[in-house]
Amino acid sequence: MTLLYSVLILIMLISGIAALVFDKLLNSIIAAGFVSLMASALFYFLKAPDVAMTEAAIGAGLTTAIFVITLRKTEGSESE
Amino acid sequence: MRFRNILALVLVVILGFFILQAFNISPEEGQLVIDEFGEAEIENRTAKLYINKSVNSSNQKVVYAESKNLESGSANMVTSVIANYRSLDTLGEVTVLFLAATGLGAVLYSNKKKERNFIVDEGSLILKTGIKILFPLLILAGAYIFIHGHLTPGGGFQGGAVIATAFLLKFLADREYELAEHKLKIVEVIAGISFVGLGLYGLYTDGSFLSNFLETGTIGTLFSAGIIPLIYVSIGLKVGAELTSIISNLIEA
Amino acid sequence: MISFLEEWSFFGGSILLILIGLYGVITKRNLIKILIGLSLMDTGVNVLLVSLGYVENGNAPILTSIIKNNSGAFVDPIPQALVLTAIVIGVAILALGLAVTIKIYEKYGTLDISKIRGLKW
Amino acid sequence: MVNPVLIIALPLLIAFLMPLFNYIHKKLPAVVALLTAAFNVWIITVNFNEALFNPMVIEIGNWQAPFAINLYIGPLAILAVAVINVIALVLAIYNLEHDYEINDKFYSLFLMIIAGTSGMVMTGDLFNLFVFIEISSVAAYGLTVFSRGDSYEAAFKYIIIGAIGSVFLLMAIGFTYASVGSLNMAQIANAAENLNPQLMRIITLLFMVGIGIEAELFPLNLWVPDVYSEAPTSVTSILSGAVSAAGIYSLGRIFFTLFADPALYTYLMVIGIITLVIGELVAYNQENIKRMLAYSSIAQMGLIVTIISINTSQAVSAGLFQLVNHSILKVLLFISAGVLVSAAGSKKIKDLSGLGSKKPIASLGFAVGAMGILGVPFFNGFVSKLMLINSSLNAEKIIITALILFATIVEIGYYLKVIQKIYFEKRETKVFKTANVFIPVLVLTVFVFALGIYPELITTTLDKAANELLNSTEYITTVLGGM
Repeated sequence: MTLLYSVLILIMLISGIAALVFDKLLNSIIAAGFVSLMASALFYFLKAPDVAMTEAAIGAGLTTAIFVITLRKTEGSESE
Repeated sequence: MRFRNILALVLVVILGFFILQAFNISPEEGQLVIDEFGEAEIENRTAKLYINKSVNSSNQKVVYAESKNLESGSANMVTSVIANYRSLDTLGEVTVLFLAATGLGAVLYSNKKKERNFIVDEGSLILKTGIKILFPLLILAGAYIFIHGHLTPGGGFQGGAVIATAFLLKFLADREYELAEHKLKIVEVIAGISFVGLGLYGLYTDGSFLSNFLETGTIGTLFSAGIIPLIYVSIGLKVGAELTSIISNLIEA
Repeated sequence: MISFLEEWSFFGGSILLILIGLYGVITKRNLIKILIGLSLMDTGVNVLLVSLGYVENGNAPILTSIIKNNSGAFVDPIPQALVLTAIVIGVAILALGLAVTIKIYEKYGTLDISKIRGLKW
Repeated sequence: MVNPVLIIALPLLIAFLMPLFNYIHKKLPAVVALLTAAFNVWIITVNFNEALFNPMVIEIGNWQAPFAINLYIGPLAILAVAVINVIALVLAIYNLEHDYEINDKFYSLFLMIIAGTSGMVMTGDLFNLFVFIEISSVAAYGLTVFSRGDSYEAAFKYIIIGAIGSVFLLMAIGFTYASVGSLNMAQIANAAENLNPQLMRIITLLFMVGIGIEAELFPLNLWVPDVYSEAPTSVTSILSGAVSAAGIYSLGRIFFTLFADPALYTYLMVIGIITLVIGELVAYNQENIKRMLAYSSIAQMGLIVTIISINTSQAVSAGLFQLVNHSILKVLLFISAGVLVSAAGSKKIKDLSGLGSKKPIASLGFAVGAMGILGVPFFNGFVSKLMLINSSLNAEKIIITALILFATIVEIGYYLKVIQKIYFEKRETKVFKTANVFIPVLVLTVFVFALGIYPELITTTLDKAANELLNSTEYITTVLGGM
């Protein structure tokens, strides 16, 4: 089990770095959402189902959605 | 440019070492340090009282579906912390969300009726029909989550977020969709004042703001835990309404 | 080895995530990227807080028909309650930041802070 | 007795109801906000003596004191709340003359900044402090954008810096809880001597980053000049008069009541001195009057932190007096400067020439505020500056005395520059119409002279407040009570 946690955290960190490194903003946003998803899984393993639900619904779901909406509103800049 | 990145890296690394020190202290006898991972000493923490539901009463055994009239009759302990023991924090948090939605409305406010800048393409028939079926189910699921917040994982925030997601889907399916703003406002106002109103009623009857003035019933049943379900319903509606208004304001900006 | 991993993966990992986010906020030139960095920091601190309350072999803090009474070991419910609050506050601030971003874009036609007067540094 | 929790609860209720009031009549939100602020001031006057001599512990939710959230209302808290709410009342009067386009949103945010800052100083719980800090800063983010223009960039900067600070604050709170096992300030203060010193240093430095943003400490004050110069006048005033003051109060709570470690005061003093020197020097070179006042505000915060970190009861009470005076004077300065700026149609100091006869009230207000900050006799700033110098001499910190004198000289330089422009130069360009600020300026001027001529009005409260900060035993026993 411990190994599973460590792997999950490693994935989380890698996608966190990826979120900053990616050139295309949409990819960054998806990667950041993935970080939240991993965090949500970790919360589940840490015996925090309430937090896991919130992180999945708000952190991974709604945050990503509002980022994408903003991205569409500021479309022209993505290509620069 | 490059120089600044290196400087930032150095700063962040130093900061990291500084903070990580906190976990690597070898304490002298009797000194308090951060509990090691997996060995949080609940016995020495306030949490012990919350788990045993014995802040105002003496230590007791709590048995699911049997114990009656506990000081905070919620089977979900996180709920009892959020909506009862530390409900002022939660009221503050709902306020922060309300303020963010208000501020966002002020930022994006314009008195000119703008041409709508569509962020989505016209949805396909499958998407439209699917969401038409899904929408009421999602609203129902959200309501279920916050009504059962004191029994199962989940509660006002999660339920509210699910409701907001339902509206987000509606926006994605139908690009002409517009919210009835005044209805949203009414839900917001009612949910907000009912939370504060519950608190003020507690102040009026028990002399303490946000006190749990109802019978708490048998732990584990739907009608239990006093004002916790009421608070969670108002939180759920408030969070749902605020998140929906944030989404709709951003989409219509 | 395993115990080292266990102890450091949560505390160290979450603090690393905070630092990654902070590095992004400081160095990135794009407003949306800066806000992404901020959301990483939020996630990191949330993981940190929850792991501070973890008890090995403890139960999730919910009484059910299976875990019937409070005599067993439970994980600490308080950090979880705090994190719930922190998540919602975090998303509220992010939404506000994104709204301001949209307005800045309307004004300057760019998200690059080196081209925005008043945010240059 | 009226329960002081209403100071927080009532503005909340009204803020949630604002859309309804706005629907009934466009002017109603302003009136309701004024009434709420007045009601808050009334609650404070009713409770003032009680809090001064017999500190109150208000339990929230009927839970026994140290185990859930409680408010602690002693001399320090009641003094701070009184200052905040009086300022809010004055600004609510000022706002009556203004129309903010979307009134309900403006007044919701305005009321919440009052409730948030009041909560910050009254709360006895660490996480609750975080929540109130977030309430006041999110409200401030929202209010910053109300004047449009360049304010978006300022708001963005403020949001980013504020959000980073809140992450650090959360970390500090998490570490505290994981080691002490409680979030209640009295219990933490009680256990603090058993806390590992190295861990304590890490925790307090994290706290300093988190709260330093509100308290405008270097280098976390990068947002201050932009926000102060772009936000509407009443927002700038409340940020300078209430939010930064509440930041200092919470800083004091954490560094004196919670973690009283002498080694920390050295850090605090160094940071205070850096903030003071940089603030004064940059203020001297400003051409924009609002930015000048912003840097002056930063410098004053640095001065107050430096004095408080001397850690003698005389110094702390002098610092608190300076804080109270600064709140009153800066609000007066910002209100007057706001009028002068809109009369001249420019924020440049050189465009303010000759407004003295055209805008007599605002010019007089500015002059009174400036004299107060400089410490001219019969103004409140004189008394507090005298106390500052005395206390630093008594503590044998000659460097600090020298710094206070240096700061005063620089202040004379930049404030007199403005006064000379306003009064002793001729105006050639036209003057715009402005709002009437007679009542706010009058009220604040009365306070300035009242405290300047009869400092006895406040000295007992100050001494008691300083004593509360330096003696955490009383705080602990009052909250933990029968334990």
